[in-house]
Amino acid sequence: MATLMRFTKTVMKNLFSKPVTTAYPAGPAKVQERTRGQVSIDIDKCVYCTLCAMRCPANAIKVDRNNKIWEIDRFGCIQCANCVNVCAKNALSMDQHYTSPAAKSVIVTYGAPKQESEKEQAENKSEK
Amino acid sequence: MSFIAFLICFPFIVAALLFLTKNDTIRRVIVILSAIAITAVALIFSISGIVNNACLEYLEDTHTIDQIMIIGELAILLLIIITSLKYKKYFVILLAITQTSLIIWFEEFGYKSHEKIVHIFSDRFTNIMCLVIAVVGCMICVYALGYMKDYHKHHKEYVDRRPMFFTLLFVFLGAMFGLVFSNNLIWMYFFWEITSVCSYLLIGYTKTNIAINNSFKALWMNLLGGLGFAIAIVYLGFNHDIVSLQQLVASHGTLIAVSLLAFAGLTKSAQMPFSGWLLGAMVAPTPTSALLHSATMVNAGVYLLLRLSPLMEGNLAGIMVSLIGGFTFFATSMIAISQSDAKKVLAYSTISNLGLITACAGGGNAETTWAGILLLIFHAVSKSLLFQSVGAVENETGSRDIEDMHGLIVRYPHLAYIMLIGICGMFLAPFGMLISKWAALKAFIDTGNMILVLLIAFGSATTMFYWTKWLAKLISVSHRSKIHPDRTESTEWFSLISHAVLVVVLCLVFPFVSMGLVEPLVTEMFELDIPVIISKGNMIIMIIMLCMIIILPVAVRILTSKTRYKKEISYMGGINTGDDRGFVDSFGDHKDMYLSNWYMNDYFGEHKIFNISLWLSSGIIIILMVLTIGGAF
Amino acid sequence: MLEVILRGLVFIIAAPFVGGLLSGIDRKITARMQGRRGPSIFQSFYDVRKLLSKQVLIVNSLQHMLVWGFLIFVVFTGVLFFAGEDILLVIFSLTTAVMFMVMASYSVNSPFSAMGSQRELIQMMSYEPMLLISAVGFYMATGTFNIKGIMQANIPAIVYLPGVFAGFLYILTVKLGKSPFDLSNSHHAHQEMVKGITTEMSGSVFALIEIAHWYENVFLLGIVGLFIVSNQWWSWIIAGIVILITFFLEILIDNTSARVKWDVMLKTVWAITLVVGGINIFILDIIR
Amino acid sequence: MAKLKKSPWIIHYDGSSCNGCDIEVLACLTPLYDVERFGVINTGNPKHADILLITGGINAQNKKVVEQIYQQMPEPKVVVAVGICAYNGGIFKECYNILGGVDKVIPVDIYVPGCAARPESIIDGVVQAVDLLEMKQDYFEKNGISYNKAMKNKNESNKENES
Amino acid sequence: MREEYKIIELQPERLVDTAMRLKRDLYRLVQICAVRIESGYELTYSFAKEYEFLNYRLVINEDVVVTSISGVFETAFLYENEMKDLFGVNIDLINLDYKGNLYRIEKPTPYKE
Amino acid sequence: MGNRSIVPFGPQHPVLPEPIHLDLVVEDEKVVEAIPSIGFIHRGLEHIVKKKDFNDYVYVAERVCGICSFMHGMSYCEAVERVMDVDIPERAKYLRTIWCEMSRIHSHMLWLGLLADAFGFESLFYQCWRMREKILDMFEMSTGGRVIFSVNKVGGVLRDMDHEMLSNFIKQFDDMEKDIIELTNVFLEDYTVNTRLRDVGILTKEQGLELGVVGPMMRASGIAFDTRKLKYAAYEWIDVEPVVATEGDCYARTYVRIKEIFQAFDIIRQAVKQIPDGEIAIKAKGMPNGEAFVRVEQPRGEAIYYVKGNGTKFLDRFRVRTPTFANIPSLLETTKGAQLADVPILILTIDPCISCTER
Ligand code: SF4
Ligand code: SF4
Ligand code: SF4
Ligand code: SF4
Ligand code: SF4
Ligand code: SF4
Ligand code: SF4
Ligand code: SF4
Repeated sequence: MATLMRFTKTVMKNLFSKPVTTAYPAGPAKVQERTRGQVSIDIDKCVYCTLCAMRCPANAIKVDRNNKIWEIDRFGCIQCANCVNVCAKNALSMDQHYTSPAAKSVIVTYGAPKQESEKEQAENKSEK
Repeated sequence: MSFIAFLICFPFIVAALLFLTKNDTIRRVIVILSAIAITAVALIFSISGIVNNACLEYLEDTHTIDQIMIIGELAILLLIIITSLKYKKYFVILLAITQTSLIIWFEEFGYKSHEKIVHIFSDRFTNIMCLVIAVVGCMICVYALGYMKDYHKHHKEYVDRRPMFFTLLFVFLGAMFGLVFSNNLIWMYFFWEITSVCSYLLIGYTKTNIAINNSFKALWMNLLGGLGFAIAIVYLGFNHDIVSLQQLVASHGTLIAVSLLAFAGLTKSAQMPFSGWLLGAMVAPTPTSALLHSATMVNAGVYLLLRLSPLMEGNLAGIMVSLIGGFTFFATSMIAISQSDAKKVLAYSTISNLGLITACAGGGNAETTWAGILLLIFHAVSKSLLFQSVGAVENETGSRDIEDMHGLIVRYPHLAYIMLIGICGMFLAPFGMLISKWAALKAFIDTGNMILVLLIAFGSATTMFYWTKWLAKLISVSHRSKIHPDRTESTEWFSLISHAVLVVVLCLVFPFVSMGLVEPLVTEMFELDIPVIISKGNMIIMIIMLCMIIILPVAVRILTSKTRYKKEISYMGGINTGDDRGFVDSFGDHKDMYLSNWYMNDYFGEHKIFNISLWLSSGIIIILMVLTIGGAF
Repeated sequence: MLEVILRGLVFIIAAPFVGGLLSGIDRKITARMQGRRGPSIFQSFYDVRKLLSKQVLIVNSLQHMLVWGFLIFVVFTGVLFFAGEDILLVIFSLTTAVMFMVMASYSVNSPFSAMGSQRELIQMMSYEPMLLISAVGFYMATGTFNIKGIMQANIPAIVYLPGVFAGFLYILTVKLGKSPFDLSNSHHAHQEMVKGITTEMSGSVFALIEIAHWYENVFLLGIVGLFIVSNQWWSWIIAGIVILITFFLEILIDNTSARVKWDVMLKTVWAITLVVGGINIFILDIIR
Repeated sequence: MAKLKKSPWIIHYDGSSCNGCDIEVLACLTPLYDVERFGVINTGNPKHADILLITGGINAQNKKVVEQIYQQMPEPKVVVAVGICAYNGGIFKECYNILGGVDKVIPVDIYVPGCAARPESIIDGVVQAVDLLEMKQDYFEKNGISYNKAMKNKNESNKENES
Repeated sequence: MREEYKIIELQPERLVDTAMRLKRDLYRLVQICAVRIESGYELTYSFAKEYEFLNYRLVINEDVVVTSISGVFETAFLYENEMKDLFGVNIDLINLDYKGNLYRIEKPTPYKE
Repeated sequence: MGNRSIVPFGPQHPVLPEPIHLDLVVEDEKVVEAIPSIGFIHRGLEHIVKKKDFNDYVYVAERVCGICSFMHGMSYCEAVERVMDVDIPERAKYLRTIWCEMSRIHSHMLWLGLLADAFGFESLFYQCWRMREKILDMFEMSTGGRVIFSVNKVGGVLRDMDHEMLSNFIKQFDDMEKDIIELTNVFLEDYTVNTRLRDVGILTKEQGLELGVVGPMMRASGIAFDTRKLKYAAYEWIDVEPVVATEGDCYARTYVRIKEIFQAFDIIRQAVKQIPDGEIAIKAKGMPNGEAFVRVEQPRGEAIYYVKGNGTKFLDRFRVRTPTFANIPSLLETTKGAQLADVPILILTIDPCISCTER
């Protein structure tokens, strides 16, 4: 039953229909409602209990209970959402958008000292 | 005349001298001097012959010579009988006795037109042959000086019988000269037998079992051909009163005799059912092979066939010869693919090339004959060069396996270059083979011989395969291979370099060779003006191609002088160990990488093709012979 | 003579553009057949421009020389062809060119490169008879090996040589390195040979090979055209159309078949050569 | 200039990834993401490649392999480390046989985060890498020495100065 | 509901015999697993025939030499090399012995401590 | 050495997305000997059970391999649940089954694509992967991840699929099935593809048993065995018969996998029909103490999980014997006498997942 060029039909159909290729990066990235992008924190809800840090399988989160600092190494996070699941205060959630590639890791710090807003601190990895 | 007499007799005299010489230095002197003498005489004779367009014929009282020949033939018979008895090869004795008695009987009783014929003659063709034999043959003798010294250094197990060896070489040369100059078929037959016996003795040189067996194989096959020759002589003498080659060529309609002679030619040029002997000849020291494969033995066969080619146009003999030739060309070039022993590859390629020449001869028209003769010249020189270089490499590295020639260009650059030239001379456009293929293709199309067209088309593809892979092997460069000291003897170098120069020069002056030599010859043979086979424009293009190849290395160096290179080891999946010769294997150790050519034994293996080809070609011969003989009655 | 030189020059200058564009179009059509957008049709030029600007890693300098030999002989082949010289000579020149390529890739002593060159040789061995038979066919159909002469024929060669043409199309797939016969160096998909004969070539050395392939492809499609043209002007238009159809067909075949193994290739190519090409010339011989 | 921009060829090597990232790298080639529209070809041969896409962390056995592949790429070249594993060993960083991220053995230019990095991220990474390639090419042409080597030399001399 | 299976204690000397018997009865080797325990190792050789699942358990001291069953079940060589390299179990006569280079790790026998 | 070449195949090699290495000894192209070497991806992840809470170890387990990550996560959970003797809610079991079978479809499509790539059929490769993207979208819709899902936990699953989502999936599957039939027929019927698959790498039933091959590899050699007949997840309530072929060559293995795609569609349909409402997880109390084996049928075949706990939150030993590990020795057998061109195909027909083999 072997036939030559059995694939012709599909190939010709493809040739004369529109390609399925996304427009990305010109267009938007495709995400779903449940997409796990990156972890975000509502720092006001956080009580610095360190549970998330303790249960993070990749050790991406550091929580300083005394100085009230919550810090995440974005490039160290494996998007498992374990922290989101364990946080009793529901301070954490998963964004749909994900961290952009970069030459250096992005380590984000929330909380004290004083300023509540986020301060991005791009550290050279070799110095880390 | 004296020149011819010199060429025929002098080698025999030298041979006798050498037989008595036990001293290396004296032998050296004798060989070199006589080689120079023979070459010089042959050059003067042939070139003056060619330039003056002289066609010499000699009529003379030959009674004494005839007597000598009869004695000689009896001597040969005796020799065969004694050795055969010693090794219990009775079949051979039967063959030898049959044909010798046939000839002697004929000479004594059936020789009617004894006095009237020309016994010795020379024309362009003999001149060409004479040049080939002298130049290539003598250089091989010189080469043998150095080679045999090394050979016995490496092979202590064999008895050093060098006097015998050199004697045979020179006898061989003398016989070859005799063969080409003879017009009388009986004389020709006599020399024909000498070459058979000489090759038999040379092949058996080492006296090992295999050598003995192979030598007998060569003997019986050639005797079989000789038998054909003898029958043809008798047949011609009785029925047509023809005893000379010229008479034969001039007369038409002696199909049976032509077939028989062609049959003899096929055996001598080792065409398909009789290829075995030439392959077996490989066991002999390399100069033997070089001699058998290029200047002498097999050339005797194709010489005869080419001589006969005007008689084979479009008849059964022609069909037989061209079919066998074409078939041999294709079949043996396929087998050559599966061989890795360099000498064996060369042997198959000889058979294959001779197949092409044979096919050309069998084509029986001017164009193919033209191609055949040209190919004969190119082949003789290139093949001799190749055999000698393989021999030299073998003496250096202890192996003649092509696989062991990996990266030869780094280890023994000079030898490698010589070998490269030889291989290119064999097949690469614009060299020898190309031209002949071209003419042959055209001629066979014109004569409507489509089977041969196909055979040539396929055969040239397979030929290309085995040569190219050999070529590639030579130039494979791996890091850190070092130049090895080259201890090749000076006499060997002399011969190698002269050959290489000869190959290149021949290629460059090929248009002149063709126009000045071969075209008039063919015109003469066929008594018609041959058409332009390769136009001038095309010849110029070919010369341009050749020049391109020669200039390329220099040109590229200039072209790329500005490029910034970085040397980097070759890719092995990321696990080379340091250089590009090894990698980390599955057990974490170093393992040498090894690259081998393809041999495709399952498809082209000797065992797959050889026997089938034997049956097929025997079939072709038998059927066509039967048809010929049947048709005559 | 002047005309010959002129034609040669036109080929030398124009062929890379045509060849590069063809390869770009090839990639675009291929992409669309696979349902994706694909690169720009000038992609091949971008690639070569990049390669020319990159650092050259070589294993030995012999390699570079041989690659140049390949390019020069391919160009020479094309020049001979478009200058209207002898077709046998063209074929022999092409063979020489490929031999240079084979040696270049073997000379580097690298496993995949060496394997690739052996495969390239097999490919050559398989298509060579058909190439020669095509030349024979042309000679039989038009009475000359001379390309200029063939183009002047009263009746286009294809009329006499339908079988040979079919056979030629078959080996064209081998020659263009298209699936199912992309054994020695695959442009698409991955293969066990890594990049086959080009594995060890980088930067401008590799660019030379790409350029040589452009020349080669133009020349090969030229042979396709040679089957069609006659001394009628409109035959040139038909030849153009046939070339385009052939080109498309090759892309289609490329996209609808798996790479076969060398033995299948050798057997089928030889069988096709023998059956289609052989029978064609036998018949031609009889009716002549 | 801009000779490289339109034709970045990649080679992909799987360090010690879990495959997640590898199949996403492959997914980039397929019709939906089709990186060939940027001229990207997955060559699989270091000598043809401009960008080394490497997934997974470094372990004792693949260390040399990664080094060698990098070394066999012609200048200019860029390394894109795909996935968290390639950044610092990811979830496996505590394993006994993980030495760390790719930067343990070769200089990494771009990190693409994500465990399984999404194809869109990988495309972003490649796009960034292409810009870097251009920069390195200019540097290479001007100074005749590869950017990475120059940086390395500079770092070393800095270190010497410090000490 | 879960699959039922057996764990059978076995003396190391009986291992090869048992393997041969199982092979004769058309069992296949499913896996071999080592666990580090105080006194040495606990090795589990699992075999199966259709849906039947048998586990033979060897409890051995550190210095006991276990004979390879790779002569009986060829596939065993991978498991055995692994146990040898990662746990340091003494296994003798493996038909394809990688001699510690199955996984070329820097730290020998990481599971042994 | 005669006319044999010794060639390193891998670890970096374009047909090998994952590093594996073979020392190949070939004659022309015929393989005389091939000795596999692994370890290029060895991480030692089994070892970190001693450092990670057994609950969080799920995230490590699912990264044993990114292709059937779901199955790894699930099997680990099943093993721990067995040690702790918890019985998870039925709905969770059905959800696991559905995801399992979706993984199988995606994995087999992926494999078909790679196989096509290995025999140089690029467009077929693209077509397979294009189809596979649809499954990945469904994964992302239901779990939030394309390849790593993180939906398993000890005691159940983390995400639910509501009725609407499930029926949407079923509808999409119905559409896909037609396309997949068209696509897979190319594998089964195209001439050139057939030359590459038929009679290549034959493994007889006896050899199969002797070498202990598993999964489609085993079933293609005529051994009717499918771990899904055992009781795990919701399979005890599902009709599933092993797909068997008898030739034992690459074609048979392709055939088996293709049929399994359709079988998976069928299983999902059954599961969606039967799935009960209810909880998706229960709280697992206490710490694991004791040992357990669990066998599951992954796309590549039977995988064995072994867990041994000691009553703390750190396990004593976790071990996974993945299907590839069992299948690799068959390479020794099948590559012999094959051609170099077959090697990638032979490597692929065991559908290797080196990541999980070396862990
Ligand atoms: S888990 Fe709850 S109780 Fe414990 S530290 Fe965090 S907020 Fe406080
Ligand atoms: S998250 Fe890491 S550091 Fe924290 S408890 Fe778990 S393994 Fe330990
Ligand atoms: S998502 Fe997972 S890896 Fe990322 S911070 Fe949360 S627990 Fe850590
Ligand atoms: S678990 Fe929640 S509350 Fe506790 S530190 Fe983390 S984010 Fe803050
Ligand atoms: S980053 Fe995550 S998905 Fe990628 S290789 Fe590592 S564990 Fe696998
Ligand atoms: S971290 Fe994620 S994206 Fe990166 S390699 Fe692993 S699975 Fe792929
Ligand atoms: S076979 Fe392995 S390397 Fe290849 S795509 Fe699958 S997981 Fe990745
Ligand atoms: S080897 Fe098989 S079971 Fe293991 S992760 Fe890969 S696909 Fe899954």
